[in-house]
Amino acid sequence: MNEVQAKCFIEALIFSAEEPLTKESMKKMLNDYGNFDLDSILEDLKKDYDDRGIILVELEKKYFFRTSSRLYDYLRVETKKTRNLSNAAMETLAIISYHQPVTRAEIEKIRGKPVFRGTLDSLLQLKWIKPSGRRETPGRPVTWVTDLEFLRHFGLKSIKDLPKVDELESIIL
Amino acid sequence: MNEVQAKCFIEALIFSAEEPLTKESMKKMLNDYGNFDLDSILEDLKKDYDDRGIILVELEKKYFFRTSSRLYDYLRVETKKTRNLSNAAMETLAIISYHQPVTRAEIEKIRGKPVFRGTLDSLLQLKWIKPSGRRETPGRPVTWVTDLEFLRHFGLKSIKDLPKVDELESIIL
Amino acid sequence: MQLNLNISGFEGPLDVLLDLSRKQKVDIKKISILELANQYLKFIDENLENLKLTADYLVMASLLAFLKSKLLIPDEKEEVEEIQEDLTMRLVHYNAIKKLSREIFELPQEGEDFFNIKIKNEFVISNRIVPKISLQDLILQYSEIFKKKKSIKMLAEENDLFNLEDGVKWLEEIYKIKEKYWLSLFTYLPKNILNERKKRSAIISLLQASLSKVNKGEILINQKYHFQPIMIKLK
Repeated sequence: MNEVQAKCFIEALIFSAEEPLTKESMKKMLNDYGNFDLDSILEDLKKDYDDRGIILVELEKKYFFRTSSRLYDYLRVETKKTRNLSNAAMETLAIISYHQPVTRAEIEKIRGKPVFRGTLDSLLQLKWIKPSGRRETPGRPVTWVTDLEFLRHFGLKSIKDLPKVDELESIIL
Repeated sequence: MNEVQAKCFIEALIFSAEEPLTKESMKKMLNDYGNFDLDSILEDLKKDYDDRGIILVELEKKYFFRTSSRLYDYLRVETKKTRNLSNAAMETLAIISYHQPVTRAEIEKIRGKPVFRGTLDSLLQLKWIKPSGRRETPGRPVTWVTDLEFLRHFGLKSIKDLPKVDELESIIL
Repeated sequence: MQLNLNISGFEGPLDVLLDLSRKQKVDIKKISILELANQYLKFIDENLENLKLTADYLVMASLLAFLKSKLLIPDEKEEVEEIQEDLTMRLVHYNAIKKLSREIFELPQEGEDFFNIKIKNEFVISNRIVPKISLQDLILQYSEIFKKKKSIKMLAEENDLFNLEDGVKWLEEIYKIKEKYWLSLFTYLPKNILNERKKRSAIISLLQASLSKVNKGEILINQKYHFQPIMIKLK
């Protein structure tokens, strides 16, 4: 395999992967065919797709292709897929995204209402949230954080790109 | 929408479509944004992807992207993880490789220790050994021989290339 | 003011309070908790029949009733200042979260505004675990076996001791006769062995054979306490 083939190989690999690929997994697959500079291949690919209809995205060190944000106005699908996400789930997601890592009890306190298992389950199913270690308080409750798919779904680069709500700035949990 | 955007739009459209797209359906969607020469856009795109990891394919008047045929040799990807082989497995493998075809009882006799099923299973899983007929003695025990993957892993052309023990000893000493 | 709110539209007591406080048309931080308490209690009263009125609504009601009673007496106002402040902050917080949740869902979304791209996967990706072992390791291992064997042979005076295979043979003979029963392992040692070393090797080979058969899942083995008979049974 030569340099050009290696680049094509990585390009095709990212395109056809089920999930965003990490550098490590790409490196492992590339290693069978020789020694290549994966970093420069990825940089090259990013540049190649800079001004196209699709872009190569790096998110939490994982790589995948998506349509370019320059096309937001044109690609908007008319039949808006209304997600069956309940208000409870939407609020829970907002709380987790802003206050992560956060325990269920803390979410309940903010909402003034119990958070049902089903609410967390629907967010878990979407891979928008995941459990993340335990809080070292009595009972060692699980804490929740947002997952990669959450950022990916809303086209965010990092959790810092979330909309800013001024009132939240003054609040400490 | 300008010419460049129109090309990006079509590119993204084909990429994100569930199924191969016909020219008609693309034209319909493009018409909303102006008058563009779809044929030349598609020709352009085809050329753009000529030497990449994926190519734009036209099949029965439908368009879609697929992995480039230049990669066919590399589509089989194996990720390897190394781990240590147990002593028992190494001994068993060594005995099989030098005494094949050999029964389990014979291996046990050479080792002076029982050979557990798990040991054989781990070697079987690696495709390093395989069963090969039965010994025509009471109980008709299965005999074991080395498999193709064994030769491949150790870079041997045939089992006859396995160095003799005394040969090796003289090399070491 | 006529309210007539229906409970089913709300996400909980804080949601009701937020809605009521909006009707005061002031910054949440400046709302009158007394007025809010009155309206909330009225709301609860109107919806008391409703099954959706869960405990959390009633807990809030009792808190507000308590606040109200204190706020009505000027001297006791200060006592509840902290609770009042805390409630206001909770409303501010919850209001902000609701705003955030709306704004999140106003962001461009995958499947609506942009698409993640995946073409048909033509790669066959397999995960293989490969042991770290070289040809040298293999051959050394093999020569190792014979080194060991040689030294063992030199130590053993005469190779007339019983081995694993003998033990297996005895076990198999026993079960030809009594296959359904729990049997005491060592009652089946061959009789009339005079040589003490040979006797010991018989015990070892029988025990070794039974353990190897247990490992293969062919028999069950059981010993209640130390020095109790070792019992075996065909599986």
